[in-house]
Amino acid sequence: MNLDFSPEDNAFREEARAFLAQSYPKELREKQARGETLGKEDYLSWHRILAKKGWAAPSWPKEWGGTDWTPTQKYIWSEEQARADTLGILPFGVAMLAPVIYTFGTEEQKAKFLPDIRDGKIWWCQGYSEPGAGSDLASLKTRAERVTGDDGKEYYIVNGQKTWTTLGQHADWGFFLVRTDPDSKPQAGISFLLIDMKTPGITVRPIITLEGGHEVNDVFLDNVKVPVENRVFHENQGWTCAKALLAHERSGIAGVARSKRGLERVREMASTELADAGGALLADPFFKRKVAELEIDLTALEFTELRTLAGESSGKGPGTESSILKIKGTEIQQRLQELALEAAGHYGAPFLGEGGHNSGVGPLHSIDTAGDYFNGRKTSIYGGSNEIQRNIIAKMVLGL
Amino acid sequence: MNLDFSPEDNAFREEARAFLAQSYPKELREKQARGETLGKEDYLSWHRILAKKGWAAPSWPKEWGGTDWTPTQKYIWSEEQARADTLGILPFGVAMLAPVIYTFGTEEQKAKFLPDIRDGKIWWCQGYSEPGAGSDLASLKTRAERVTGDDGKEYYIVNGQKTWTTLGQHADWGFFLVRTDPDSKPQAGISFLLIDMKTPGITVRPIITLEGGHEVNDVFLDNVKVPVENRVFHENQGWTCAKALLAHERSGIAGVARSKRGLERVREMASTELADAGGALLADPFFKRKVAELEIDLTALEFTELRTLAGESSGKGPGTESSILKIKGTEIQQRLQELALEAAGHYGAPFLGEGGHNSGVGPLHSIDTAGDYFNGRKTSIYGGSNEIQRNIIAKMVLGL
Amino acid sequence: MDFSFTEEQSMLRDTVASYLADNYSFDQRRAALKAEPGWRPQVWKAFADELGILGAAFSEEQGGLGGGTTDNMVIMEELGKALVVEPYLPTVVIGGGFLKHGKPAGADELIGKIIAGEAIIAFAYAEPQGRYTWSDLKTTAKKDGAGYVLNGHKAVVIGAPYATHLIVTARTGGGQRETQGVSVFIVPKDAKGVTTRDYPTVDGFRASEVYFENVAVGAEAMIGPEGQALPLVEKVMDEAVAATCAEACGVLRQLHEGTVEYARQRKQFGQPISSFQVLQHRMVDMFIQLEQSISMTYMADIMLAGSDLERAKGASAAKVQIGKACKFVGQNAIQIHGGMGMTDEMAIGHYFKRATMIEAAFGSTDHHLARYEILSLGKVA
Amino acid sequence: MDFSFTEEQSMLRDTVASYLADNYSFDQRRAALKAEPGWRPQVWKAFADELGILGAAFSEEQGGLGGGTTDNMVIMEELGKALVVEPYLPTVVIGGGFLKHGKPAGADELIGKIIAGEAIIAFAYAEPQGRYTWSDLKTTAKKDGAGYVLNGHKAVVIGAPYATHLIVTARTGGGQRETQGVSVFIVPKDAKGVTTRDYPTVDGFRASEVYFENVAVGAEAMIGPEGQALPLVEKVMDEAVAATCAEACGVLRQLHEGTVEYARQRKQFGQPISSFQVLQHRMVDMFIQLEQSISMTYMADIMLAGSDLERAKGASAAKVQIGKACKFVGQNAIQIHGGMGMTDEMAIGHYFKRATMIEAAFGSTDHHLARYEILSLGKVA
Repeated sequence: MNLDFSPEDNAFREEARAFLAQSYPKELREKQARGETLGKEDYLSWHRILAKKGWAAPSWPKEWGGTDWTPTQKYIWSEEQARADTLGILPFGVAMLAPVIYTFGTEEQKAKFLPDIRDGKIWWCQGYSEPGAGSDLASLKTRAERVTGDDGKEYYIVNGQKTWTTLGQHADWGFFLVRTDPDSKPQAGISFLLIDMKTPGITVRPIITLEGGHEVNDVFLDNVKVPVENRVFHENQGWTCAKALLAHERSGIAGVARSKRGLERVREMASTELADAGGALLADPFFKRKVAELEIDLTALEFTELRTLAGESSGKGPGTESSILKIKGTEIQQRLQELALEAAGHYGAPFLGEGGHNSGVGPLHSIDTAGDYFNGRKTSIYGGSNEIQRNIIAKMVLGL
Repeated sequence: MNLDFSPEDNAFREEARAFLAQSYPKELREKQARGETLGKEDYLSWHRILAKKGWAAPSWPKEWGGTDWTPTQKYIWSEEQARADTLGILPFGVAMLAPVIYTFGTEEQKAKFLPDIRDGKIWWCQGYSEPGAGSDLASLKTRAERVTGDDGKEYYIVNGQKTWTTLGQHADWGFFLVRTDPDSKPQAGISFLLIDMKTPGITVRPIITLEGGHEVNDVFLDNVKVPVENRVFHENQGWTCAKALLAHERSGIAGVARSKRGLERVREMASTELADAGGALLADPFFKRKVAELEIDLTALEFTELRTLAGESSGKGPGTESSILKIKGTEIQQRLQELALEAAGHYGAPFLGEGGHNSGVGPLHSIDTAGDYFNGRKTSIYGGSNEIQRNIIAKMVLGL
Repeated sequence: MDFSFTEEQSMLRDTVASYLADNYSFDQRRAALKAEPGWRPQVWKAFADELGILGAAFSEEQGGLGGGTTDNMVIMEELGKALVVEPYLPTVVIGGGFLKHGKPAGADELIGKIIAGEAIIAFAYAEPQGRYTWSDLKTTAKKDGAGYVLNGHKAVVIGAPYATHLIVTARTGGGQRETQGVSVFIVPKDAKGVTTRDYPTVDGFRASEVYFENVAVGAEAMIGPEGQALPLVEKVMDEAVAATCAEACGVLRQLHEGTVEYARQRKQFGQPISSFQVLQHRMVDMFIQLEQSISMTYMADIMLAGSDLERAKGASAAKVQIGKACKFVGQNAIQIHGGMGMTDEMAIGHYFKRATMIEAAFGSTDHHLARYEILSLGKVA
Repeated sequence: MDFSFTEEQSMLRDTVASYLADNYSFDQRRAALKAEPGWRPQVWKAFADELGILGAAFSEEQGGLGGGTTDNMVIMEELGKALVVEPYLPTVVIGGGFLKHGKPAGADELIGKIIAGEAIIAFAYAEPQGRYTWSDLKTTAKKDGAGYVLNGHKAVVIGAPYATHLIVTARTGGGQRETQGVSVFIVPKDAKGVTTRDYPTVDGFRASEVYFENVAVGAEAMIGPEGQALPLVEKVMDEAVAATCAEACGVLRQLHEGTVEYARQRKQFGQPISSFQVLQHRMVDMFIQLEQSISMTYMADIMLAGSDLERAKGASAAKVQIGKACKFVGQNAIQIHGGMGMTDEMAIGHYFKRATMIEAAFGSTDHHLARYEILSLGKVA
């Protein structure tokens, strides 16, 4: 039992660190420092650099561009990225859709989609949730009826509404769960379709979230015509794909490395903010204790994740470890946001909108602390709410 | 909106304080100070002094010995008792059984039992819970079959087992819920019987609780013959009595005055115990904060109780305010016990048994802190567990 | 002991509630906040003329209705229920408080204007470095002839964009954090040398950074004793805290009721989510927090009439309870609403934002815990 | 990175588990605790001879099996599962730790006796005034010729009634709370001038107040450097903390599994109480606490091999997690068991009592939080 890294691991760490130092775009770093809202190109530019290095999709099968890294190397890579405070690759294509395609897709689909996903050429969005469904995903109502087109080819005509589609405003393509057999049980009769977002009949409408941001969208589908060859896996068996995708959605959900960086930020912030008593806020016994308790809880989460990676944990079904990681990971993220808002004091209140970081109102580190806190409430709701995760553990692990 | 006391109230407070100072038995006070286990006579002696003063049963109807005090006077009386750190009158007779008798009993029953209850002449115990029933009281199985005796009189023959009978080892009489009609629904078919504990066929067996104390008992009933005139209210309608009794059981459950005294004790204890840093434990910022938070929560509980007394609260059914008071009251008592154990440090560990207060092991205030903490876990379990109380609020107040 | 409201107070509550029901829907509020000036002067005018509530807490000699802090509490709870942004708290509770207790020369005249809806006050007390220590002041007021000259920067002054007057704390002597040397001034917002940087707040108010550059005021601008005004500030602050607790009770009530209502209607896995025991108990715990908050608000109101110690302990204890309740009830209201709670369209998120800002208003939970500790347990035990 | 156990360690675990399953039932334990001497020397003998586990953590040169702290962890978790009172922790973990790291003259001989089950050690460190500050010592060791004379009173020395030797912290110089001047001695319990007042503890151990009155020891009784032994004490204490965390994992596992099992069988309102969602989620949270505790125990064990700072941070962080878990899991195990959990007859209450005592063992949760803070965040930030 040890945490020692092999010489190969250490060499890998050096390589990763040097690569990040050299290759991370300067303009992007500056935008991040100024707190600017990032656009589509910001995300894709970094994705393309990683693709060029061959590191855009480490977990994929080697033949499609995976790296065959050991769990330790993956751990090192996530640590180094957090240390360098880089953007992450958006999960929709690389982490969520691709495993479905390379597991369930046809050779044609693999060849058509995987390289573009890996290389950051197209932006994918997710068409899972529907209004009123929440964590009860299988209750979806969006209908896809099979027809033969005027061209003699087979199509699905899709009608319905999807919601909570993250960053859908930028999407080139989306993967959708649709109901192809309305008469069977909720989880049967679902198919998994890839849809070009430029197809006529698709409307993307912003949902403004409570902190004022535009991150998620409603997607309306009105007689959208989708070629049958864009269905992944068998008709009416899309739920199999959906489950596999959800399991991948939760991997990395613990966010340990990012939370470590977040904790550092709170410590920095609390070193300059003043406490009531006059000294640094971080010297205030109660603020300091909250930081210490968070740090300890984060260590517990980290070692639980490490045990999971090492296969030594008591999960008894797929996704059960990830339920613990999701619950504790999101709780820690939310506590970090609470602490930052608390540290901001009076300057948590201003709502400065776009360009707020150049407003000169309050210290830079206080800007948007309230917005981050408000927005962060979503993490215990989405991806299966934390209550649903507890239901999963109760059923799958405790057998209740 | 004010907390002002009228001149009459202030005069009453003076009277109560003087009476307590003069009349509380010195031997009893000394035994309490030494931490000795108190016996039957200790409780009854003080009960009898109160009865002589006419204050043993303030809430009863005036004709049977009630005092007609205003809610403010009752509040003052409970405050003064806690201030003087007196024993309470045991609730079984005065607070629990008597309201059932004066509400549902016959004139003969009132005349036979109420004066003795009031004057502390007999010790009552409760025969409600049964093994395996827990908070599901109505599932009781103890059977009472009606027979005509050799003397031509009507009797019930009672067979079954009761449990958690508090201080039953001292009891002269008990009030029992028994099933007189096994074929009806759980809450129907129950009758309420008064049983002389000297009746042949009754065995009282101690239950030792986890801290090593003997407070509760199993009571076995083996062909116990009970005259029909000892049934209160109609046959098969004992549940009506039971519910009324339970409502009274919860009155005063908040225990505000006693917890105030408990908080003082913790403060005293933490003023002499030393913190890691060397000063008084009460000067340790974190211990101090726990005391402060407890004090604030106790104030909230106090004012919620005062609002309830004043009728200004949002309870929508009988017992709903008392559910809040029970939950918060027991939580506060348990936190006080946690704090005392924490303050005791190493000296929380010794198990010194009877005479522990004279053992010289550790400071006097540390003796039994662990036992009190262990024993105190019962308060969130009995009288309808705190989970059941939340079910009650969900149903009765929130309409869920 | 008396926990009841007078007939006048009950009428006051009904008057405010019924006006807001008709004139302060979520959509009306939303539209007003998005437009300029970010509040509705006509609502304020209605408060003054139609409802006559701006004088509720002033004595009859001052032209008011003879009420006091309990009337403020009744009004603030109703304002909280509708998330009203119009400046009752800074104008009547705080401004009125300073004028009533500090009794400066022109007090009665200004109170008359407040009651008539003509004077609107913002309280400029916080400074960028000061956190919640009200005596931590870099703003100075230097004696200049009979008057004073003010210089300094006040942070996040709520309601300043629509105020006619600013009440300002400034140092006439003493070191930056000393309790001695604190004075209070009332300054017309259009005085020469006052500049502001205005912005909205996350909970829908408007606020400003306020800069004083050689702002000359007369001797009559001073409220309370020169250099000895900290006790006055504390007293008014405690009244503001109690009023904010009452507002919070209104906010918490809506958060709780809105959540129960939503949970009853929202179905998942084929049944209303209100049937899930975990959510039932969560809503029960929210309810208990609400009830405890109401109790503590009554307590704080009663204690405002007590000694300085009772008043301060009462206000801080209440603020601790309210701060915890705002966090617990607010977070769980969003959690139970799920994705819908995250949208700007639903009212619940706006109640959550206000509840969150109340946590820190006039001192965070930790600040008031520390203050309570010193008052109750002493600096060293 | 490696989180696996060696084959030897897995065998060790099985050996201990299977012996305890056969010889350490709840009833057997209960009977032994009620009788004198309050423990079972035959169990200890079996540990030494039959199982051979007392040497698991000693090097082969010392006559052991060549294991280390991880072996202690494996054994302690199993001892925790069965609530074993026999003194593995004070004898092997603490006594063995002092002998291994301090290397006093007779170390190897005494280690031999430990492995053979002939020497049993108790650690006399706490003092009535000292709480969890290990340098707060009134016990003195005065130089007397080549040796020392000990005087003082040690509080709640766990296992002292059945120990053959006492390891004692005492002051050879410095003021009462100074880090300098702390020395460590090993004293035969039957040395002249040693008296004890024995009693059981609430969790089934036996302990003593130990009094030293002019107890003369030779120079060879000293372990570690004179007056500079506090770092040695801290190191051994951290090993004791890590071992106690492992024991706690065993205790927590039983509390959790026992509760799940009970909830499945126990019916109320016509259904097993395990079907109530509130209790399901409670048991999930207990499970999460258990898993986090296991993770932190592994972490602490790994860090024991690191620098002094890593070791100390690791032990304190783990103890904080374990302390919180003991409280949460213990209290809820009793709550879910209801009245049955309150009885002395059921095992669950005894696990709860041990879990509660572990909360304070070798420093409370607050103590280790404070220690961690200083190590991680510095005294002043």
